[in-house]
Amino acid sequence: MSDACLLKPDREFIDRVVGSGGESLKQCYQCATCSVVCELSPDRRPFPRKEMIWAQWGLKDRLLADPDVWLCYQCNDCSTHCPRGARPADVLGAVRRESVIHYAVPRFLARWVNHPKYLPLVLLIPAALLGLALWLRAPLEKGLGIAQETGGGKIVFSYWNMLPHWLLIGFFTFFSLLALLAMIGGAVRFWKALEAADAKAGNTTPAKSVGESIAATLKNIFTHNDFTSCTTARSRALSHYFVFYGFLALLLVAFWVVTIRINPLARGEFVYPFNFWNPWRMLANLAGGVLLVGCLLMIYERLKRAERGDSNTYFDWAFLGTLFLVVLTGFGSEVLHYARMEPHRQMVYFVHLVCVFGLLMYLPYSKFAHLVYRATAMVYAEHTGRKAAAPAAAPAEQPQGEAASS
Amino acid sequence: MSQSPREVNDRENVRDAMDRRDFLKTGGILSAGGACAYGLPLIGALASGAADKEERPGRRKWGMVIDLRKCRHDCTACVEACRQENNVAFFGDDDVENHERWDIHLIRKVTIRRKYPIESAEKSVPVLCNHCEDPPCALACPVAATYQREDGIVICDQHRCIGCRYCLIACPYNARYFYFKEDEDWPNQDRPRSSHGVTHSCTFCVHRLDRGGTPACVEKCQEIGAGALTVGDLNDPESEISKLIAENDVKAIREDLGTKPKVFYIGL
Amino acid sequence: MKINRGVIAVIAVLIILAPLGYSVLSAVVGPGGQQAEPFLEKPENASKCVRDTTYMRFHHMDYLRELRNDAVRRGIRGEVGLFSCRECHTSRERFCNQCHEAVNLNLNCFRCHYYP
Amino acid sequence: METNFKTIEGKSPQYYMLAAVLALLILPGVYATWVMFQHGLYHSGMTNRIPWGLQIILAVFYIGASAGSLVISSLYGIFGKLEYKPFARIAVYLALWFLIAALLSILTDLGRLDNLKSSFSHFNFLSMLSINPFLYNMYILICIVYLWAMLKEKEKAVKVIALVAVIWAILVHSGTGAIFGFVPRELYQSALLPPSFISAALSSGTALMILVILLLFKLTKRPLDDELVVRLGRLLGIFVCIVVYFLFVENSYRVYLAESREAGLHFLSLSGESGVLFWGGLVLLGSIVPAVVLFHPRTGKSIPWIAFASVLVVFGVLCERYLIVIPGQTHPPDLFPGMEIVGSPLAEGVVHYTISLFEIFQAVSVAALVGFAFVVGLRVLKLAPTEARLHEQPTSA
Repeated sequence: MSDACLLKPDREFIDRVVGSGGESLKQCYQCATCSVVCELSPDRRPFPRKEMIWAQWGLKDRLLADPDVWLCYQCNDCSTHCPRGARPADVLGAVRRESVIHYAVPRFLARWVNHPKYLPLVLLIPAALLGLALWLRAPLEKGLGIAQETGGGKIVFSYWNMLPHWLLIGFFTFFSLLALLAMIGGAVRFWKALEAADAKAGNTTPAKSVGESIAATLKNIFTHNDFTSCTTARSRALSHYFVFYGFLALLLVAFWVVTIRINPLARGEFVYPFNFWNPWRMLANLAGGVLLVGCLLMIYERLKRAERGDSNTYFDWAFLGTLFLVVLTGFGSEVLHYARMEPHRQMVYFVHLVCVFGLLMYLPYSKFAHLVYRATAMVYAEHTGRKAAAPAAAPAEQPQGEAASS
Repeated sequence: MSQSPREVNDRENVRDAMDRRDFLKTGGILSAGGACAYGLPLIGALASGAADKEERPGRRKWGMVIDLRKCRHDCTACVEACRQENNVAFFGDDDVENHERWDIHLIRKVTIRRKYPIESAEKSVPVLCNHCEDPPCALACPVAATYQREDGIVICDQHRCIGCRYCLIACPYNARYFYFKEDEDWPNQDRPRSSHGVTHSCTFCVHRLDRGGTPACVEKCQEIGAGALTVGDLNDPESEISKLIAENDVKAIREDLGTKPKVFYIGL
Repeated sequence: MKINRGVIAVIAVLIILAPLGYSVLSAVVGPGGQQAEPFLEKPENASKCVRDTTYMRFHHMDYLRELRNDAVRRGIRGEVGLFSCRECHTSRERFCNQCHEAVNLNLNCFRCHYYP
Repeated sequence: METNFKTIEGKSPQYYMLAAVLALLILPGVYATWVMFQHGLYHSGMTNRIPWGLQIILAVFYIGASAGSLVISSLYGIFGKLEYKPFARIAVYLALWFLIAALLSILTDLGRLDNLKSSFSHFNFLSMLSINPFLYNMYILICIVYLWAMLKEKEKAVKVIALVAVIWAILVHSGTGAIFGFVPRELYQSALLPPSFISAALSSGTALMILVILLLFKLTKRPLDDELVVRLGRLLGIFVCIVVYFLFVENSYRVYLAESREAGLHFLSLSGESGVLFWGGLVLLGSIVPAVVLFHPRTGKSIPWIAFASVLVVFGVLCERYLIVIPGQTHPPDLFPGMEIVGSPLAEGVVHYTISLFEIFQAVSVAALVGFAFVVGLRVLKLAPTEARLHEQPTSA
């Protein structure tokens, strides 16, 4: 192996991993049952055995620059078979949480989002920002000269008065761009860390071009091939499938609705609310239903896992809870719209906006960031041929790989 | 079997797996936040006059006196007039079987005969909503759609009625009717007709009374010369109805029920 | 029964892109998307409405609800009501329905109140 | 005696078949409600003289069954009888779903569902029908908390909530009785209605619980001690007698007093339709036969006989609900005492109520919904006990 290098264990890191779900980390005595049992671990660089030893010693830099942490889908095959009850799956989950916090661009925000103590603060930010936007609405409208003269009647509660569209679109587009930048920043830092680690380990022979590996990853994501290969968590793949496609469709519909005014294709139909039989609204209702079913299945599975002793950390519940709240308040405000119960609808819609803010703006800091980091890790794995070690490996296999998997 | 985490240090971001205390705390914060986000503006909206207030349109108390001596036996002029004025659903005499189930009779002519001790001559009595002073239907309505106005008229606000039909059960006079079926034709287009699913009963043609007119049945009865029906303000001693009640011995239907009806009959 | 996962993925993506296809098709093929700008017919015989137009545009629903509560609940029936709208704006098709159909807000007032 | 609860595995084809059939049976009711919401309630058998029909009868029956089954669960909760602990969870789960079924029956019966929002924003606190929904919704919450406490094995909490739940069940059912009792109609107006509703609730709840327990333990082939069912049967026998006693007292005073004799006779006389239902359906079939079967030494011990008696009791209580709701409307209010109404455009005299097809559809679909919820609940939650033993027996390993 490369020459001896000075190990810099980070004791505080161990505590954080132990604290957030990896309590049983210390019992692992490296029998590697987990790596053998795991369907997803590649033959040449098996995991999660090495991650366990790194976590025990607290080798933070290695763990955070290791794509295998993100190749695991936490299906708990390893935890169920581990003879010492060390539950490597939870340890990997905790390490993933640490890497999300580590790579987040403004790190304090990640720390806030991922700790229950800061929950009121985390919820207050969107509520305050939205409240501020509503409060500044009148002067802003006068300033921008688009104030609508409403003839002086006292408006108790009508939809467009409380949440005009131009305000919502401007507000959310601005903050989404911020989140997008933070997301890209995190991904780039993660990619560089991965390359640096591989360069140090000396195996820099890219198997595929980045473009090809991105295509392969997308195919893998859309068909959930990796996900379904885990045996114990068969139904987890199903619920993730629902949530994935439901969310994707809703994102597309939202994007279409937001950009409708500048969209050449929808010249005429920029009038809200869409007719019930408008294909866009039908797709949205269908996707909402699919997302709701997915969330319910996930919550049911998480409760089942809790019974089996696997740990559900705040990191998991916060994301799943926010997603579930978004779907509930979404359908709630639609039903209240049809029932024309005016004051109630505005309230549920306001809660809906706060949850959507929580989902999208905190994307790079919460568990939702798995969208970014897992995709990056998969592209990197394809890129460096980490998973390509099929048994009938082509002769171009490096000898060093053979030794490791025997 | 799981070894408890070493109490190395309790820096706040070390121990954050969800245990029961955290769960209750987050649950508490979430529900409190949700309640405020939901409750405060709602209370503001309701307080700012969204709820309707019943002012007093001048203290009147409408009542009716029916003089059975003048009421002609088989004449149904008042029923026709009422049907024309208020678009009352009438499903015709052709299908007798259904006709009796869905017809609405805001005012109906009931012929009665004394049974005990000997049978007396038949008498035709117009029966309508008595606009009781203490109405059991208004007491029963869960959403206060059927209610008593300041001027004593008991009316069903069909915009608010949910169609539970509890007022039909509570009325001891069979004076409240439910639109099981909608009537297609629309005789009086200035007046709304009722959709299926709501209750309807005689309102003393309140749209005319509010504008100083007289109910359609009273007007029609004067027109054909009988003049058996008179409507007036019971609080005003000089009004014609007060004089009639003072001079004749009037009787209402089933006054013993304690609902204090306001439709009085001379010669019942 | 082992359904090929790729097939499901393709079907799902197709369903998601269906509305996009509909919009593209309707924009390209015909002026489907192009709705007529709601046209409110000006009454011939009268010039001035009960309230000024901007107030009516934004508050006719609150105004009508106040009138209704006054008439039904409090017995105050003034000169203005739904019937007075009918006198000047004679056709509902060219007045109320223009905007209400465009905004997909169906009215159930005219199930009971007559407005030709 | 440590009873542990296990979800049924629910993988067998019969299970799926049963769930599918129940789910399918929900559809006709939905269709009927949709048609009646769109076109008006004239499809139902109700008329202006009989505004409340089958749906209200069943709503009252479901509330009764819910209150009754909650009392069965309180045998363990309050009175601490450990041998009834296995039945406690099913009882509360069923109580919850019976009340949801009751609310559904009322909702499918409303004329203007789109105005339902006014029932959230405007209240008339004097109306019984406005107070009761508060009681029902609180009752649903209490049942959910009670179920949660039992599933999470919180013994102390179960004791407290059981007491609150039973008191609330009595309150709810007296409220339902008050809806009918506090109305100025001759055959409705009586202060005895709330307590007679409680007795009917107890008997229908116990009878239904016996049937459900027998069915459940037979289908899941889990051991059940016959002595437990026999004790429940004896309890049922007592409740049945109370039901008949209340109704008989309530109507005998009407026949006795001159002013309401006509109404009393309308109810009790064999010539009238309700008389036949009262004497034949409720008294004979619904009470005397089951009482004899339950208290007779030989048949009182055999399970099939007890099941037969329970079915009769359920039929009897259904008749009793019919007799509470319908005769009050078929008997005409006496507008002109001492006078005879010769002719009137409205059917003033005694009218007849026939149940229409759409109403049966709605009834079947609500019942199917409760069945479906129970079947699914058994699989998802830990409701069904592994076995129900009477005495302290070394539980087999």
